[in-house]
Amino acid sequence: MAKSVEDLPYIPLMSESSAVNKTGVWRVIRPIVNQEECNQCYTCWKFCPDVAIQIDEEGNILIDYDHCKGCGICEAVCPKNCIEMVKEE
Amino acid sequence: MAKSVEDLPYIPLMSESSAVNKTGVWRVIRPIVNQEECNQCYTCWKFCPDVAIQIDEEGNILIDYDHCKGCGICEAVCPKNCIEMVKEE
Amino acid sequence: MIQIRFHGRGGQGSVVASNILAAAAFLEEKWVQSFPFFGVERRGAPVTAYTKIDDKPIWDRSEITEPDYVIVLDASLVAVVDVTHGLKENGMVLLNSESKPEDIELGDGFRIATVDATEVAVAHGLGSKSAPIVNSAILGAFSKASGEVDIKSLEASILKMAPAKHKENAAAALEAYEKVQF
Amino acid sequence: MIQIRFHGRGGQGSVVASNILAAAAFLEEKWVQSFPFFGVERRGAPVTAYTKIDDKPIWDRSEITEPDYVIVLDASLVAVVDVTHGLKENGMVLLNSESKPEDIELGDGFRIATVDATEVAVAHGLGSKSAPIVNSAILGAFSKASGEVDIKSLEASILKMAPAKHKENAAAALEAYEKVQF
Amino acid sequence: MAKLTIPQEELMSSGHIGCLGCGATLAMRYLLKALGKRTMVTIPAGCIAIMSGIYPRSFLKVPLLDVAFETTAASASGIRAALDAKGIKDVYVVGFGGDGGTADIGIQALSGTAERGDNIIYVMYDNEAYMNTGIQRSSATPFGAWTTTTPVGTTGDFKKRPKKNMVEIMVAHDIPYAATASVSYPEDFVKKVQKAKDMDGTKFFHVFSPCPTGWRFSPEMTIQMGVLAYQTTVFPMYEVENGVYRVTKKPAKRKPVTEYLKLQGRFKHLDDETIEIIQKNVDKNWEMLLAKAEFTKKYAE
Amino acid sequence: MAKLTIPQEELMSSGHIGCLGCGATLAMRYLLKALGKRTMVTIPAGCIAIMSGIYPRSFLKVPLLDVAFETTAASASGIRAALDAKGIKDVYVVGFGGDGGTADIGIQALSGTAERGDNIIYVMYDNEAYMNTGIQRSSATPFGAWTTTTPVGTTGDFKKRPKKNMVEIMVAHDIPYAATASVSYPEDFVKKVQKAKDMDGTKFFHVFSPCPTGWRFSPEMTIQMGVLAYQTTVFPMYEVENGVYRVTKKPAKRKPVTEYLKLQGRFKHLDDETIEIIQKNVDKNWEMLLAKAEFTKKYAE
Amino acid sequence: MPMDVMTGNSAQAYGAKLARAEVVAAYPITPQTTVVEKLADLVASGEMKSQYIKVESEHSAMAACIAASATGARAYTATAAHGLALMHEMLIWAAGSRLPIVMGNINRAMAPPWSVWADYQDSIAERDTGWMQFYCQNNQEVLDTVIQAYKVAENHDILLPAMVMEDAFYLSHTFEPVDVPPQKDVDDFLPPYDPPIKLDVDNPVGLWALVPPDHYMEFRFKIAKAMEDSRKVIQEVDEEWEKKFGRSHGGLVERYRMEDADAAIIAAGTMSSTARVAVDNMRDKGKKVGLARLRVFRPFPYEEIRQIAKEVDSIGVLDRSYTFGHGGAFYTETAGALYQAPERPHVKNYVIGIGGRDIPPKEIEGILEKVLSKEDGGEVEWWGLRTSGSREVN
Amino acid sequence: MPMDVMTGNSAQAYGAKLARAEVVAAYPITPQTTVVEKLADLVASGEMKSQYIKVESEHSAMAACIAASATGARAYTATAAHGLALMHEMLIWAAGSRLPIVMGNINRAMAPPWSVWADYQDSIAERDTGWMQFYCQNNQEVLDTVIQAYKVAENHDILLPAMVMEDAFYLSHTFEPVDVPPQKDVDDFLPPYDPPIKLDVDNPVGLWALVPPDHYMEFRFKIAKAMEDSRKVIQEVDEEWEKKFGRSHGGLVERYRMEDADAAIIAAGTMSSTARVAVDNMRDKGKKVGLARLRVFRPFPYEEIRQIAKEVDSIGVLDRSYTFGHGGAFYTETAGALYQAPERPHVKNYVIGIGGRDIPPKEIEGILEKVLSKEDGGEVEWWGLRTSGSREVN
Ligand SMILES: Cc1ncc(C[n+]2csc(CCOP(=O)(O)OP(=O)(O)O)c2C)c(N)n1
Ligand SMILES: Cc1ncc(C[n+]2csc(CCOP(=O)(O)OP(=O)(O)O)c2C)c(N)n1
Ligand code: SF4
Ligand code: SF4
Ligand code: SF4
Ligand code: SF4
Ligand code: SF4
Ligand code: SF4
Ligand SMILES: [Mg+2]
Ligand SMILES: [Mg+2]
Repeated sequence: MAKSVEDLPYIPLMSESSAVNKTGVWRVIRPIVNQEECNQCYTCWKFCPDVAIQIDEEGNILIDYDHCKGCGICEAVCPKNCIEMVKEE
Repeated sequence: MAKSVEDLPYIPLMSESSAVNKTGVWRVIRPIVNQEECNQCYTCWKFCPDVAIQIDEEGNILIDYDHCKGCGICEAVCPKNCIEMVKEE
Repeated sequence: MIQIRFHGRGGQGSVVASNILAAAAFLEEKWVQSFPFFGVERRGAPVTAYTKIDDKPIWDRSEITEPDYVIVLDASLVAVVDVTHGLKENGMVLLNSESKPEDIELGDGFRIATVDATEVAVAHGLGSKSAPIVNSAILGAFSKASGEVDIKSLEASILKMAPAKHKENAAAALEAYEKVQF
Repeated sequence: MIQIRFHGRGGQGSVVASNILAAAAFLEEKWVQSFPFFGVERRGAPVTAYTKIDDKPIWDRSEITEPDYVIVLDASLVAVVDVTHGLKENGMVLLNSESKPEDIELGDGFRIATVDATEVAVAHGLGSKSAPIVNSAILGAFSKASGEVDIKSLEASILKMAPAKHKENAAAALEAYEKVQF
Repeated sequence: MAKLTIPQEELMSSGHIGCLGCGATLAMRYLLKALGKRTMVTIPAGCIAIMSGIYPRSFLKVPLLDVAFETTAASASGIRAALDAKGIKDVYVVGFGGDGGTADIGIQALSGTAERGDNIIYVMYDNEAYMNTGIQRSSATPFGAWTTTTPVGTTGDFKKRPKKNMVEIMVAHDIPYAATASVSYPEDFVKKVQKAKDMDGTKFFHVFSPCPTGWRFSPEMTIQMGVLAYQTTVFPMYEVENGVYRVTKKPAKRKPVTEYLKLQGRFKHLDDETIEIIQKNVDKNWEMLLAKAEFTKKYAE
Repeated sequence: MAKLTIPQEELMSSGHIGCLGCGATLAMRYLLKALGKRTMVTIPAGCIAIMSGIYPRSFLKVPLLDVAFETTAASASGIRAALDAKGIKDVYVVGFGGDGGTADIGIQALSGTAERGDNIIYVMYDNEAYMNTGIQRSSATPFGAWTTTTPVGTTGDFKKRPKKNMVEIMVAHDIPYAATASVSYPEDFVKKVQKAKDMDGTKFFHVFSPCPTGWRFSPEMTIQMGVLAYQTTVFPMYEVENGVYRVTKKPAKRKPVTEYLKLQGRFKHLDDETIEIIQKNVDKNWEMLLAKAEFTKKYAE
Repeated sequence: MPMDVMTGNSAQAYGAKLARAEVVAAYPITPQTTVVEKLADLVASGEMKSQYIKVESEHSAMAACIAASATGARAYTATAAHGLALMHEMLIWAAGSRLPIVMGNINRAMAPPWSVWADYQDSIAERDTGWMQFYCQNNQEVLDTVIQAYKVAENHDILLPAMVMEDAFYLSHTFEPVDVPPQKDVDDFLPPYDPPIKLDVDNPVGLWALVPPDHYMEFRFKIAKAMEDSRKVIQEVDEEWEKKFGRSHGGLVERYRMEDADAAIIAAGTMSSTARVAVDNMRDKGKKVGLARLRVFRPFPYEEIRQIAKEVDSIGVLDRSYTFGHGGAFYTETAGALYQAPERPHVKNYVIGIGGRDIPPKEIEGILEKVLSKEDGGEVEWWGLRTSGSREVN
Repeated sequence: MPMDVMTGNSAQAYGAKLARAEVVAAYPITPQTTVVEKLADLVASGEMKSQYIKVESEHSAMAACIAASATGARAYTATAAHGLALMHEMLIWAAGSRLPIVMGNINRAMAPPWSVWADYQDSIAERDTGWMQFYCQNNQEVLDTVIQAYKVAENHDILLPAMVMEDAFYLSHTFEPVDVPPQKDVDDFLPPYDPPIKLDVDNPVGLWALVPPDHYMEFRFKIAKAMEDSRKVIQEVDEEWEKKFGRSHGGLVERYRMEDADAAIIAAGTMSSTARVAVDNMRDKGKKVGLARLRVFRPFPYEEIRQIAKEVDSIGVLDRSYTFGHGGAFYTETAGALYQAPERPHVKNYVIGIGGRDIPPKEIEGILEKVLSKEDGGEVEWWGLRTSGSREVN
């Protein structure tokens, strides 16, 4: 929301993470990981330009759908072909 | 002499040769050519930064004292040592 | 003055659509003005564009806040953008959707039209299923549903201004013109 | 206010001389101002500098057009520059020359002083015969000939400000102080 | 859990507004992984400058200074000087600019910084055109490419001059380290950064950063594009340390350039003859690179 | 009358206001002899810009355009474009800038011109500092030199970085011709200009132009200074044609650098150790140059 | 009725094409980009015969234009905001050189913070450079003014460069009807560029020189004089244009519904376009208000401004920029010009639309109300500034 | 009595040294050169502890200062004319960034034609950039103002950059008495730079951002407000300086013999130094004239100017620059400020000393005579312009 002049700092500093931008709304196709087949090589994690793939404590791949834009890189690079891109509804 | 605004062109173009600058007045030492010994190799002519050495129709070296600043290069480069620098009065 | 707002995604051609619509109305001797919402949106991000149509020169250059029509090029946007914001009482929303108008829930007080522009576009070789170029199709539908601009003018304008595949785009518009439901 | 104009050649140190003179007068609790004529002169080309000395702050920043004194660092300039231009009635010209004042022909209405500053400079190892650094020597001569600034102040000022060979410069000034003719 | 091949810490945030499949953001992501938290980054105009989205957001977790388009290197020099003045020695200063911001409008500042030997890391993420403003030619646009200012048209007006060779230019500046890298080979990139980061002087990285939007390919192909550039040696992987060239990755067999070109809309107008020219140039450059590596070997300390 | 070794026609006038023994003016004089009357020259700020003295004088007999300090190459490009627009093909366009105007503040414009391949001749007259403003360091100031902004002082603050290598930088721009020359070898310079002048694209000349005022030597020594720079290979004579290096003059026996350094006031503070460093660098550069000439030979068409 | 529909940036490009610009040197920047792209298209398709130098920076763009113009070629460029600012030194150079270069500038806000939206700080900050400045209100005017600007600039009594301004997005990216006149008619209107002096190997002179204090002032006076004389020429050229093409753009100051007005606003660019609607609305309510549009800011139209002071009691000057430490430039210069006028209407400065804030007609109506009422509350008011107490503005 | 004798450029350098500038980034240009040389000497001799970046252009000089200042270091540079112009974009950047950089500018005429002499076009053309501008009349003021400027600029209510001007040669190369205060006293006066926000790995934020129309205007307003507030701070800092060092430089506008004056001239820089002599001479003849020296042009001292309008009947505004298309900037802004004043003295613009033309006291006396007589003859007069009919001026 737009702030009034009194509520703004003296300079427009960037103090908030861009993670508040929910870029997941851009997505028209959605990556779905087949955890069964995943061998946890993390190739997908490595190449995601949106930092939208996380590794959980067990070492599993998690897709952050709030930010994943659906570029399809993870699908393209997965050596196990265990990511599938499906149309968003 | 300073010109009035009406007598000046619309832009300050350079239309006069710099030869009107009599840079000879800068000179404190003067090159004197010993024409006898000169072999007309034109080394002095070649290296004069002030274009102050001319070659006349007979092929003789002429110093243009209106412009020669007395740098002494001609003396330094003359292979015949036939230029001498003498103090100006 | 008639005011139309477009919602689409960066790269989908919403701005081109707003211009083609303006050019079509212009062919009908209307005064027109169209422009994008001035942002820095990248491909995929939601974008907005405007078209104004009037019988006299349009001097007002401010943004459209109360449109007569809203055209949504990508139905998935409905979930993330308030597409009906400021829409005039009894205005119309035209959606690219497989659904029928009556199945769309967007609120009350305005009309709804739908057309499966994606299907039409893909059928005419305009983009792929996942990245269809629906702008011509949806304009064809708009012509019919709104009655604000003749399909002939639209066709002429598409033939002149489409960045590529002129004929296919014109054909898609004609087909969508027939298929729109409202 | 006393106004002094220097004539020299680029590279000979006329500007430094004008500053040293000012600094010397400043040591005598005078207000001073010195500056070069603002040109783009290269080494060898004739240059001009000014010094003003007064008992009160000097606000007037314009050029000196009517000097009380003219100091000429290089006698050959007399042939090419109108060194006495604007010189005040009964003003003084101090020349670096081997000649005696009475042998100098520069016109009437002012005093002439001479000193062989070149010889003095070279004797103290300041530059070479063809490129002597005469500015300290000529200032020493000025001190005596004009009486406007004490040789002690001048010496102190030279010791502080000469770009190099401080002692030699000071000694040259003292010697020229003794040798000047007027 | 397999061992990660690059550091896990993420110093670039999600939520940035780069296009789908943007290569440039990967370059930033890897760089910060290699350098860690005690890093300051300065960024000129370009796609990378708007990645944060709008005020008050930042897509980096390290200090970030937005600067004017042409000033990246001078700004990095300024940051370094300030840190030096304060006695802060353990912070990396990075200038991170696009090909336009580096090889065109920013080359003077960069040349100055390199000549002075200011102790900074400069990264040029190369998407081979002015992308932020909508795909205009830069000096790094390769020969043959369509852009909106080399629009082919009816007169065949595609880019006619070769890509400016920034690594060579920087090597000519007598800097301690210059290297190419690619977002398709993060391990190689990270390794080079870690090798160079503590050298004194100006370090330069030229990072190949495919751009689906500008090159006209489908976003999922970004990594593949870098792989093909490498395999065709359109964009070889090498480093130059104090004048000594070393090819850091050498494709077993070089693929023909068409394999790379044909996937991109920006090259679709090219006829066989022009492709032949491109192939010849790529061949020659590759050969020269190998020769330099050979002949400078002996200067390696 | 002996045969003249360079053209007789003088297109530079006497009466210019360069210092006694100015090398820079010789560079201009020879250049115009080589190119002839149908030449247009553009000149940035620097000693060369004030050579004419004051309004309304010109020290050249060819059209001359004074331009802003950093714009020489862009200005030359503009002149060329105008001539092209008018269909005038037989006029040479020259940008003539100092080392500061070329290697520092003007390098961006030059890099742009070279990258576009604009058909001009660029001459950098190198007096190794900003002389017009009174001897401040430039990127072309050699390692070890005193200038007013590297004033040695009590902290040994002389120039610490090597001279920027403009020929190498320009070669990296893939231009058809780049060469060194020296005012002490006018025949060599004239020959190179005449060889390159009709090539299409950007041609670059780096001309050694000793400056008695700034280097602190006696004006009659100007030519000797260039000779010593050549004989010590502090400044070697070579050309690079489409990437192929050729040493155009090779001293029979290389003299030690001290013979060159000791004559100049700007080096008088140097101790033996520093001179040793200089000697080593000169040796290395010379060796590299010979090696490049050797290894690029095969690319000569 | 116009013949075509296009953006302001296309109109710029067509203006340059119709003017037969011989050399184009330009560098992209939002929101000017589509000008350079359109020009590239026109050249690549062979429709436009120009040498197009794709420079590496705006500084070089202007440098190349200067050199080309000095060599006798008609030169064109376009830029915006930071690009314009980067040219600053060269702008002063172009004017000092007396070269009739024409440049499009798409008014955009200056960073930091980055902003790509409409704001006049960029061109206002060039008010001291010696360029003529035209501010356009629609795309037709953009196209026409590029051509008119060459005619004024190349007049041998003038020989000064000119900028043709468009508001970021409000014109640059706005698609609307534009009549593109036939090339032949434009050729009739605008003869080839033929400067009195140029670089020429057959008549070699040097251009520019070192000019000491004895002459510099006189050359500067000549520039001042040329700029004064341009007032008349601008007026005449616009009239000639009207005769030939059937439309005028108002000369230096366009007056809208100023008949019997009690109050007027002074504005420029698209703000004045929208202001017409506001004035109409007010007139509909019986309020006697009018609009004076600053089409030209350099030369400053002080006579026209003084004329307005004769007619109304109250003036609001709208500025889409602010000069820190004094006020909006349109305002301070208007007040400066009015100081010498015998009449002394109430004058106040409204700072509005900064950084692209949208300006609907109702905002301008609000200002007009205030101007009519001569309500005071300070010399300068930031209209629509979001303060803790303020109403929501768009 | 002062303690030392030095040029204005040495005074600049000592000002920077005494202010303990931590980062210096500068590029040489006549007539500023001796500033950078002096700084190099001070650093090379170990007297000054600074990181001195010997940049390749003025554009980079300012870019480096901006980055250094954003990283929390006190930054200094100096330039002149073309160097200043080349920084233009960066000047706007520095102000928009709210960074308290201090810069010396040696006012020099702009090319073409080349001129190295005194003229204010360079800094006047930066009046819209958001920098404070101080114009000095002697070398003492130069040194003192560099230090004062940091104190004003770094005040947390201000945080804006400042330029300290010297006239080419008239100060830069003129040797005169200057008191160099002890470092300790200066340290007491000027605490270390401590910005509210800076680049810091331990507290990582991003500086600047992309700001759409919803907030840009508000950030701009904050700059406007800071610049307004600087008026008071400038005044206070000069007063504090006087308390500590025994000399004031007159705050924003220095008044000289304005008591009971009928007529006054408004002038700046060394012109006003010489004008004191002219005023004295006139006063000696019984003419009631005074001088108001614009020490500060940004922020524009409109209150002080309006005060003068209350006191005198006639004002002559002297401009050492001319804005083509309107008038001298000191004049147009003075007239603009006076428009809102209740009093309405006769005001006229004298354009004088352009391109370094020397200004002896008698010329200013001539102007004072004219001002006193309210003789009209046009709004603007180029004083000393050499016309075919004119008397020889120097
Ligand atoms: C002085 C200036 N000129 C032009 C621009 C406009 N501009 C912003 S980003 C950009 C292109 C950037 O290209 P590049 O550096 O390659 O980065 P990319 O956008 O491709 O990531 C341009 C031209 C600007 N901001 N400043
Ligand atoms: C933008 C700008 N900055 C600085 C200057 C001042 N300046 C004029 S000439 C010069 C030095 C020129 O050095 P170089 O190019 O090496 O030529 P040289 O004087 O040595 O012949 C400088 C710094 C200028 N004219 N313009
Ligand atoms: S689709 Fe793209 S953005 Fe989404 S997780 Fe996969 S790589 Fe990341
Ligand atoms: S790339 Fe495929 S196999 Fe590897 S971690 Fe990702 S999903 Fe699993
Ligand atoms: S002394 Fe120097 S200037 Fe004179 S003729 Fe000899 S070389 Fe030329
Ligand atoms: S160099 Fe000597 S020998 Fe040769 S021409 Fe000159 S004077 Fe004669
Ligand atoms: S245009 Fe290219 S570089 Fe820019 S954000 Fe999009 S993909 Fe990345
Ligand atoms: S300073 Fe050097 S380069 Fe400049 S004119 Fe003098 S000798 Fe020539
Ligand atoms: Mg890029
Ligand atoms: Mg030089």
